[in-house]
Amino acid sequence: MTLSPTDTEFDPREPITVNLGPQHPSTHGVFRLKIQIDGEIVRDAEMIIGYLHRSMEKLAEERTYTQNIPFTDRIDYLAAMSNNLAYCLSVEKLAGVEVPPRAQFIRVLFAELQRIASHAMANGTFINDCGAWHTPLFHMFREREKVLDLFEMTCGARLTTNYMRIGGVAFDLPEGLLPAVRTFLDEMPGHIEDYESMLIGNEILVARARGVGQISAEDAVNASFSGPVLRGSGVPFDLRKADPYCGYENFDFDIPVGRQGDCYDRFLVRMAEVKESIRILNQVVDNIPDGPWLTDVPLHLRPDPGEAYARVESPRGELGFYLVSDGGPAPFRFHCRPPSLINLTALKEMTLGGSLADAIVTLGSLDIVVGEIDR
Amino acid sequence: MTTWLDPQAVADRLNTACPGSVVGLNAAAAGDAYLELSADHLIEAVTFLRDDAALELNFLSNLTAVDRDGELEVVYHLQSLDLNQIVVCKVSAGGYDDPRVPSLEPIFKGAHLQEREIYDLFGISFEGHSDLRRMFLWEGFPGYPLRKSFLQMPGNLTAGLPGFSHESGGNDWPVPGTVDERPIHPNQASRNIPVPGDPPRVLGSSSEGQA
Amino acid sequence: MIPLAKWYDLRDLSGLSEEITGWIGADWLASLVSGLLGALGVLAVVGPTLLILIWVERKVIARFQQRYGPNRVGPKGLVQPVADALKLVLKEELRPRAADKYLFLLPPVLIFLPALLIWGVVPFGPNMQVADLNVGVLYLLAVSSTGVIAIFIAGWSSNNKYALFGAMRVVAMSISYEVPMVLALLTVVFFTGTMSLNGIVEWQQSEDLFLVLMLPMTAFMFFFSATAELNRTPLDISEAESEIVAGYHTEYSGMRFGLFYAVELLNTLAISAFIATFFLGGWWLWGLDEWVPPWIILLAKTGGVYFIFIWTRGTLPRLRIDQMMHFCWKFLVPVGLVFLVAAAVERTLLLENNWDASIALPVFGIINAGLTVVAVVTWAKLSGTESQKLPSNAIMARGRVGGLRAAQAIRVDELGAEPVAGGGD
Amino acid sequence: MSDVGFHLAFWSLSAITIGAALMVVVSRNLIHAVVFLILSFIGVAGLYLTLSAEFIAVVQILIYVGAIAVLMLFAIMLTPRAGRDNSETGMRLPALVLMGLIIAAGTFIGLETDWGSMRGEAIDNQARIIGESLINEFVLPFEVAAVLLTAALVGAIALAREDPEDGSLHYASLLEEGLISPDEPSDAAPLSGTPGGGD
Repeated sequence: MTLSPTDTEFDPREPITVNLGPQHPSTHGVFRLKIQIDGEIVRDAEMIIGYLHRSMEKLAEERTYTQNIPFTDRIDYLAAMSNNLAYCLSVEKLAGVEVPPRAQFIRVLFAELQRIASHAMANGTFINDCGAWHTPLFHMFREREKVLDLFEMTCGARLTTNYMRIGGVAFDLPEGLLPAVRTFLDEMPGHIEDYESMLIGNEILVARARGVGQISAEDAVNASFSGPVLRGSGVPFDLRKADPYCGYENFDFDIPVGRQGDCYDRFLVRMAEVKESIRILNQVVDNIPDGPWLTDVPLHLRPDPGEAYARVESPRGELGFYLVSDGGPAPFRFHCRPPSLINLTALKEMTLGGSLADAIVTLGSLDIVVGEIDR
Repeated sequence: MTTWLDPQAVADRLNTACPGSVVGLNAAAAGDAYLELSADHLIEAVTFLRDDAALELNFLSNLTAVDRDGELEVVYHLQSLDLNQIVVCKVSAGGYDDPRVPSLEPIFKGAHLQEREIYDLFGISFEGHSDLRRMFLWEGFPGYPLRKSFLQMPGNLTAGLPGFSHESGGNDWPVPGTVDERPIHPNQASRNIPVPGDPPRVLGSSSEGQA
Repeated sequence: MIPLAKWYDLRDLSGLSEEITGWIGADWLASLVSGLLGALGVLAVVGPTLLILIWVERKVIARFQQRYGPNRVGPKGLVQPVADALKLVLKEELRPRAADKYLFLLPPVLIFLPALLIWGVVPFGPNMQVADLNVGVLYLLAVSSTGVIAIFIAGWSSNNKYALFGAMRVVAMSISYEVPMVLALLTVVFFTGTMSLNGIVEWQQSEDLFLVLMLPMTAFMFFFSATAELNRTPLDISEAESEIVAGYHTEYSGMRFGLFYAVELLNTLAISAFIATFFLGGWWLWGLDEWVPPWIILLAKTGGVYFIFIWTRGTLPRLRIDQMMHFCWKFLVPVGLVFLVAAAVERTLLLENNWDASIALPVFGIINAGLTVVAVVTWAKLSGTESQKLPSNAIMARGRVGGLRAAQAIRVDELGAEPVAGGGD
Repeated sequence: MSDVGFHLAFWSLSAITIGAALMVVVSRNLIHAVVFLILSFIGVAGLYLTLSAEFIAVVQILIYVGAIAVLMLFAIMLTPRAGRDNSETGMRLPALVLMGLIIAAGTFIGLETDWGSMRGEAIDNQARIIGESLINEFVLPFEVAAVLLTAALVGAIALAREDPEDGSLHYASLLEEGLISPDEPSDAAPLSGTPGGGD
């Protein structure tokens, strides 16, 4: 223990080192944050990662393009659909594959459902990090469960869906899915009202999260932040609007942004994004066309030599896949741009000078997924 | 829709601002087009790209590296959020022994972790990086796993899983159709990737009747 | 007060103990036996209540959280706490090698003593009290203050930084929150003019009102300070799960942990009983206590207060330690002093002028309620930073997409002025 | 209470008090010493109880155990070397001589004094009597003690408060050092994360 050192020269002002993680209730996985604290004030923070490193980028170089789709599920296991989508878009861009319109709608449907599930999880655990006794978390889990039920209905899996395919999706929507989605969409606004009446404007939550882990818009852009973290700082950058894919340009929705880039703003942005997702989903369900859901793509796809970078707005931010092909059956280089990792860039600066409790709240508000950080 | 900038136009602007910074470009197709910068002038060039009013590429969207069988190159995706345009820049880092590139961290804080990752997995040193240490792997890990030569590196690493390697005849993957004669990368050949033809595939071509 | 009951009268079990001690001749033996009987009686109530409480708390919290809660072991999961206790007993008790050998074993036992001793002054009925001390209020404070030492030793001897943080936090917190707690109790004592708990109940009975109506702010102060002393959400920073794992009992396993857990619930129940006694009339309920056993009335009120404890735990996030301290020293203590003076003035006026209590007390109650409103409104206006007063909603971009310039445009739209870059609070 | 119970209580409490006090001196570990000190305090409180002085007993626990001992523990815990046992010092012999003299003097006084025992009714409402005598008869000492304590409080605050310039660790000094900068616009120092606002 630092407090009772055996050496005689002891500086009482020397900060105490505390390891948050790799096993800790609020590090959201095997993530380790080494904090130097002085009383309760954080003087230095260093993150130590790699406990979940599976070297997916190397593994993917030795699997065919189709075989790599299940890998992407495991990158961000809380938003498997978005990862599937980003990877498939990238391969399609590389190989020049056209996607039928029904598949586009199905992709948007599941990407937005996934966003609701992921944001529910993020906000629930965030409130937990603020010290709530799991109640908001369980409420949000309830909605996430409903989304996962829809996934299970469609592709049999709940978490690692492996549903998107190069050129479309694996299966057509099963009978009864759209009515189920409609029911979900009808119920959801009421649930959101519940959360808002419970959480939004809650004095303790405001006291804990307002002004904590603040980052300005300039710094957020400079640190390559993306997703709700960037939008929490007030920058209205959303790839669904800025660089539409899968026909997002045809849907009517808005980008919520925060006021000053603190933890509370990120929480509010996620809350508002769920509402926008519901708006998109309503339009998807109303307008989904009939037709094929998958184009003819060779099982062992061999794109011409070249490279492609395609990205989507995943729940955590800009998720991109950079693929290089040498004409072989497997990608020559497979790189995932992990929003969770890059959003951690300024973690030290955001936690410095705050208290230990603030550091936890800040980490929670960044909504990291260790599978995506380590890959 | 994000505009993929024409590398030629960007190169023209760059050449007037900091001559010698562009060493090559590929304007083949959108998405595939890139600009090759010289490592010596990288900092000035990227600073110019960030500050130039017409380009305003102030968001480092992606930073990665590619091992072109012995030649390492670093790839930057620079984006402008306001003007909604993106350009791909590449810098050659040199061969396997001591690859080096100037760090972009002084310009983009966002390069910090991505450069650490590249250093960890490719062994490219980013000069001027504030905290260049291995990130996922531990200090002293033998070799850099994402290099194509990784399996030839020290550490008693063998290719493939026992019983599945190409040489031991473990590849019993049923491959329908004709064999594609195009060569494949030796690293891929050593693993259980079949050398397939293109099997007939009709899934999804009609709206009913599928597995 | 109702006359001393027959020994078989359920309304007042003290008759039973009187009867039994009557059979024993020797004086000192009789007092020993009656003391033991009282202690056994309290244990007999408290032990099973504890097991039921674990079930109740889990079940109620589960309902808050849209779950079923325990429902497998026994009917409605009622036997679940017993199963848990058995599991804890059977578990291996680990002691870190670097922990202090003797001190590490002490706290689970040490913390249990005050948790049981505190029940000694709870008035279950007019004559049902293990010891009717005339300094009952002070006894309550003295006994509850010793629990801190056990927590402290637990945190220090574990040789674990999380445990140490928990201990440091708990000591800082209990020292601070003891002040408003004492102030709240002093206000009650000033108002009723007695330090005996039974006396306080009898005052409420004679004046025909609950003290919470007279002193709403004091009741809140006591409740909030008790929440801090009990380490319950929203003030559970000493065992804040998301920050310091489990605080001072991080290193305890098996039944040692079980004792900490049991003590937490026991103390919560005891404090609920005290709140019921001080502010909700204790065993008295407008004459109903003549027909229903008074101890059942007390337990019912205790259950009500306990439900509020569960409720706050189930709904509120946790405050940060500095915010807690601010709230204690900048709000509770000054307001407590104001109410102390108010109570003293009111009681003096009442006694000196021989006013009719049935008219004066409601007037005083209204004055105190007004003071409460003024205090709360003033605090709400004065506390909080500028950024905390920002509206709680996200701004909609309304079609704007882009980077810093778009962000600036949105801010200008929203705020109508050039915002300060980066904000600040 | 009859004699048997009283004697039982008195002797066992005395044994606890003296034994614990002895352990305070003998124990080499500072924390152990404080824990024994607490036990000793509790024993004294028990002795007050046998004298029917409930109020004093309760106050003894409240102040000595609940406040003073906790403060001692707190101070010791924050002392860097508290976890280590005390080592031998060269002061053993002088201390032994001094202790011997004190014990001899105490024994002499104890034996020579004519201990008269007082039997009387237990006072029922001690708190009231103590309170009345404090503000009537002993009002001057009471006020003097109050002023002294206030002065001590102010002095302690003045001592414990460090100047922000000397690199102290408090929040205000962090502001001074520029480690945290709530008010300055953040474009002056890139990525200067603004800390928790709090209130």
